[in-house]
Amino acid sequence: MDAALFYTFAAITLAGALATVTRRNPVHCALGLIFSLLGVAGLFLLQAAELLFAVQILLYVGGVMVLFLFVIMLIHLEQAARLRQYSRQWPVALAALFAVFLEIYVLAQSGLPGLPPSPQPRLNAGGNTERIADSLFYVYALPFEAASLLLLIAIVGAVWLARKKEQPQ
Amino acid sequence: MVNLVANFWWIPLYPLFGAAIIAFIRRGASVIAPLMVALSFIHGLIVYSSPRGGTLDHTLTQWMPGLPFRFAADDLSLLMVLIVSGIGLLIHIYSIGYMAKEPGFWRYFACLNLFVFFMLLLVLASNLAVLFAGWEGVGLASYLLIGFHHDRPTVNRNANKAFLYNRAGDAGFLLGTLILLSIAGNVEFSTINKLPASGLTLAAALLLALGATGKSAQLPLFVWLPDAMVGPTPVSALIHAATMVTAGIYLFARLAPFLAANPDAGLVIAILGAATSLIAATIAAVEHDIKRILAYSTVSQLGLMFLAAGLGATEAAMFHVTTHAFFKALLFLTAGNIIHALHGEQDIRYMGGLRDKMPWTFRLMTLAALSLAGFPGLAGFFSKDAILVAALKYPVFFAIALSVSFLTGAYSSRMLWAVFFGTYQRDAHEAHGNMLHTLWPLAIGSALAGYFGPHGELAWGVMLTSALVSLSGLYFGRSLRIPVVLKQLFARRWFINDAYEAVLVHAVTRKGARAANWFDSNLVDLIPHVPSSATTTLGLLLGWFDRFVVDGLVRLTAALFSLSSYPLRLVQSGRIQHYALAMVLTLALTLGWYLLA
Amino acid sequence: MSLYPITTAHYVILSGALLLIGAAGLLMRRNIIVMLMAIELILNAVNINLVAFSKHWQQVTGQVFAIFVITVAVAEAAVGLGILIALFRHRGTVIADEIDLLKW
Amino acid sequence: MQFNNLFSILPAAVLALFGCVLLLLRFDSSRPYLIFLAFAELLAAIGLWRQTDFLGFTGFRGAILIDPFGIAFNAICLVAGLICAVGAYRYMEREDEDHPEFYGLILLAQSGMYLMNSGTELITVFIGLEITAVSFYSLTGFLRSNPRSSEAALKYLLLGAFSSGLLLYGFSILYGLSGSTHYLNIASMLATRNSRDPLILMAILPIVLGLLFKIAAAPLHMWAPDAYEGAPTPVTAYLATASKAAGFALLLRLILGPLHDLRPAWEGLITFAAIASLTVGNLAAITQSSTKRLLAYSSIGHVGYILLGLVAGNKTGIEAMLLYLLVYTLMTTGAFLLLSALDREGVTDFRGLLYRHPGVALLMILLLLSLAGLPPTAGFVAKYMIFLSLVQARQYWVAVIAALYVAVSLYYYFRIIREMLHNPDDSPATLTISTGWRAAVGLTAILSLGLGLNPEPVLAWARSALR
Repeated sequence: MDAALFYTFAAITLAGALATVTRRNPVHCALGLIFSLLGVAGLFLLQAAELLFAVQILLYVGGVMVLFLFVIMLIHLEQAARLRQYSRQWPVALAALFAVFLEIYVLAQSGLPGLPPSPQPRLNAGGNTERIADSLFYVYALPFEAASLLLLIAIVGAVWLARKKEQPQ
Repeated sequence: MVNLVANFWWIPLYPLFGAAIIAFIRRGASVIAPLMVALSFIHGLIVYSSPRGGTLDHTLTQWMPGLPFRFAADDLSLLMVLIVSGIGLLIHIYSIGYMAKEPGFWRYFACLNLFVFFMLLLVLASNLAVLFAGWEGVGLASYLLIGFHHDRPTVNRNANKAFLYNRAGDAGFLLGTLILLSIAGNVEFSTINKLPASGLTLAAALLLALGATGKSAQLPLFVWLPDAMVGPTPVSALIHAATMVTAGIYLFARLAPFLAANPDAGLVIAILGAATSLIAATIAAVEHDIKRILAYSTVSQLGLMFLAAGLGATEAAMFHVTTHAFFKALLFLTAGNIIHALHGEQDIRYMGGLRDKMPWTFRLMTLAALSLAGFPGLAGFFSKDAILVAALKYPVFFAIALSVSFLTGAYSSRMLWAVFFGTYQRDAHEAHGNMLHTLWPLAIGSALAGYFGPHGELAWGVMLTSALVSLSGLYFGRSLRIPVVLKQLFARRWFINDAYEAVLVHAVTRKGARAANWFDSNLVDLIPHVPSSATTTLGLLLGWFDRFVVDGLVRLTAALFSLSSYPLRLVQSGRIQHYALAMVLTLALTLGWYLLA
Repeated sequence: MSLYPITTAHYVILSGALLLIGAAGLLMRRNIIVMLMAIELILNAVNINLVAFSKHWQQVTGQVFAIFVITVAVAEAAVGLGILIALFRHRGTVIADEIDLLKW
Repeated sequence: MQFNNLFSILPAAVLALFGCVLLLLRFDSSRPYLIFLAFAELLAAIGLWRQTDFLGFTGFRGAILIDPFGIAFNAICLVAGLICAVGAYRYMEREDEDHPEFYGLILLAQSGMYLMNSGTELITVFIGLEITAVSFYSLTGFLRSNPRSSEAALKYLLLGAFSSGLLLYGFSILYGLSGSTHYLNIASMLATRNSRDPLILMAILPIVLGLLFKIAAAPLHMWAPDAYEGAPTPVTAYLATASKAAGFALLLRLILGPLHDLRPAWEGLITFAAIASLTVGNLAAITQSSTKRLLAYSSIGHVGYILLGLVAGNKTGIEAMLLYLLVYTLMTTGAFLLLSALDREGVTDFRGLLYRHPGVALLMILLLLSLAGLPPTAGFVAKYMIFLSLVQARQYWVAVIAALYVAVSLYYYFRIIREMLHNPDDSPATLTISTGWRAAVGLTAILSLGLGLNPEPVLAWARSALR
């Protein structure tokens, strides 16, 4: 059962990713990305990361994708869609990525010594969300606060950059 | 009353203040600049003549680990102080007249003062690091002064060339210093001179020698000096004859015990010096540009000093540094008078007959040239003699030194004949004022400095040989002028300027002419021509080698650097995805490298 | 490696595949919006890894890390789209290789 | 415990707080912002200084470590931020973009750098890195009406996000290998692994590459010349120094900490990057016609020198890196700020500067001499220490190559000096100079000389930072 679900979600993820990378129309690309993100969300659920599953769907699929679609609507992309979609370097790029892939494959072949053995299962003892909350507010309180700062900066930056410069009266 | 002797480290500071003040107020340079150098000279004289009792030293600050910013003064460095500030003073005064009409008068003097500061810093250093600070500084000042007339076309290129050559040497110097530092923990001269010899010290000595070849214009880095002659003539006299170029020899003298402990390095230095000396002398014998003749002559004399220093005779080398400073500065300054009088003409073929027009210049230059050639009794004779004595142990070196001595006489007299005798071609007038008065001290030095040198037991045999060789050089030098051929060369002067191959062709032509005349000439007449024509040809060949091979290599290197700049820039295409691809390629290549390694 | 049972290694391989697809999108697509999406794919690949390791170690640190990665992805996307709008206003294009005022 | 936690991030908290407040303020002139910013930096500096009494303390369960190393790097970033902001305001007024956001983002970026410098936990340093990076994306594109500025920001963002992705991928594998994000735990878990382990390679290579990107080392330098050229010049100064220093801090903390025993896995890459940076930086700078781009390439060359300290790998080498970073920060902020006063950026626009503005020209000459590494400037001291460490580590060939590139670098620095000595042409570039600018550039130039004449204080500082 787990395996079937894994392969299903993995297929959705990869297919969505491929669609993102290959579709001509940016809206289709965005839809492909949504599929891919949903697939990843499914994988999270499969690994008992319930909170992350929710975050992925709400934040990513809900928030980021809307942002993307919004910009796509803002910028008229009809001309862009009619242009050549791939940069001229695509054969080199593919070759390079394929080389990376091969190298990783060879690395794996040379004997993946693997990870240290897994400890006793106690992942979600006391509930996933509670444990994450514990960890987030106790161990990772500093990055948590810092992340809010990061979002503030992102907002300030995005607003500043996207806004038109006021013309002096 | 301040203790001037204990505060000997003030000596370099006067010209530094001078440079700063001139750069700041931009007027009064003709008073401030010489005054400041005069203060250095007086201070140096006071310290030199006072009883000191060993080496003075003064630590300004602890600079870096193992590197205090320390000054030291002993007889050797004070002698250099006197040479630098004394000759520097004369040349400052001379420059007031020479540069009077130049725009950027104050800039010239600021740079000149700056140079004197760095040179004094160099000679008063107590360790290699402080010496290096001065070493780099004189290179910088020299660069600025060579490029003084930056609006002339070749000037920038030549200034850059001088700079690059010096830097190539400096890289060696720096590495040598670092090796010594890593061995000894500091680079005080006193420490280095006590280091036991090892493979690393040998390497360090060779690297330092490389640095010295850059600064002192020796093989393989000697070709910048003739090109540096595009700078104002007083600059050539001060920097490229009397002071900066002797920094390499000064370094060897400082490190004499260290070199003695690493005799292989000394031998390399001697070989380089001997080879340079011979090559440069032969080139000087065929040059036509008066400043370039003097430049090659300087290279040749520096080669002799290298030879002596390499063989351990640092006293002889320093003696020659001293006498050379006098007569070469005098030669350059008199040449400057001539160039000034002829409105910038530097080609000796366009001079001639100036004896009557410029009588004092004629007398002074003759004195200097005779001293250079080693005319018995003049300063150059004694110092060259000391070098010959030092070279006596090695027959090859002795023979080379003798040949150089002969050639020196030959090109000196050739130059004198070409400039002062023969037909009078141009209107000229004698120099006056500062440009003449400042020459007197130099003339006295050129004549008499030899009697104050370090005299060991007199080697009469060597002295006699040397005198004979010099005199014969002087005598035969006149016959280096071959009127028929020279007229041909006049006709096609532009040809030489453009490509030296043409000159080679002329050399062949000249040989042809010589062959035709062979039977007409009687044997007695011919004999002196054999060595001279052989030398001429050799000189031309070496000149060709210099211009096309050595110079070509340098240009090639420079061009390669510039050229390699373009592909590196072209990779920077401005396209985001090319950049991202470069990142991925790096990842792929590093992964692959680790897989294969 | 067998297809079954599913181990951490499977997730790592899936993550690698997603990473490479994302990188391919970044390197090949000329449309900057799609390039930004490709970056989202790369960050998601990282998240797959993190959650799989979290499962492997039976502790939630990896999931916490993943939350931070999502935050970062959001921040980068927001600023990236802001810059894109500014650029589009000047140049009227979102094609990556037409944006090369700065080069050499 | 609670006291410890807050205290351990006090400077960052101050900077972030003041940064946020700055965003809310509106004044008619930019001076109040500047005073505000300077006040924040001063408080942060006091906080840093107070921390010296609490060395070895950790905060937030090991996320932050108070040690001399972090304090030293924070000091560098602080100096860079203050100098750049103080020297910037007239430039921003000239570009008509003197808004509080600019100064706010400078402070916020610096709070991110604090986390990079002092963080000893993967998530913390990563968030710090992103805070810094996102602030810099915005700052780079700050001149909204200038297409070059926007383009620079876009390039920086896309490539920066990609490099962050690589870095994160490495982090995720590192986490997978050790099950923890704390350096100490990672170190103990990695202790049993050898450097040829595939997973180790898959973790270390992306991490090192991602960080090499942040410090703009070749061959991942390609964003740098473009971003440096397009960004507002004071931002370039800040980006080229503080951001780089923080990147080095992060790299060094990882490499000298958890990854130290895996030296074979990163040594080759670092050596390669160092030599490549020297080559690219110095050679490509030769033929540049824009001073800003020339300085950008030269800063890549300087990264090469700094990395050589890591190649040497001994104590002197690390000290030399720290010293070099400080000196480099002074020289580079000075040079870029000086450039920001000119309204044009070509090398030939410096022509005749010595005659028109002798003071400014002398400052520039000092800075360039120091950048070129001529004695007795601070640049020489820094290069000297690097060479010394290489010779001590018996890396003679690397030392030879590096020494040769010193000669090459002089060539292009002196081009600028020579231009300044030329007589002015018909249309000289005009200067806009403020008091703050004078103070900032003057300070950097004087320190570049003063630290060269008397480097003992900084040497002692570098030594003490690595106790």
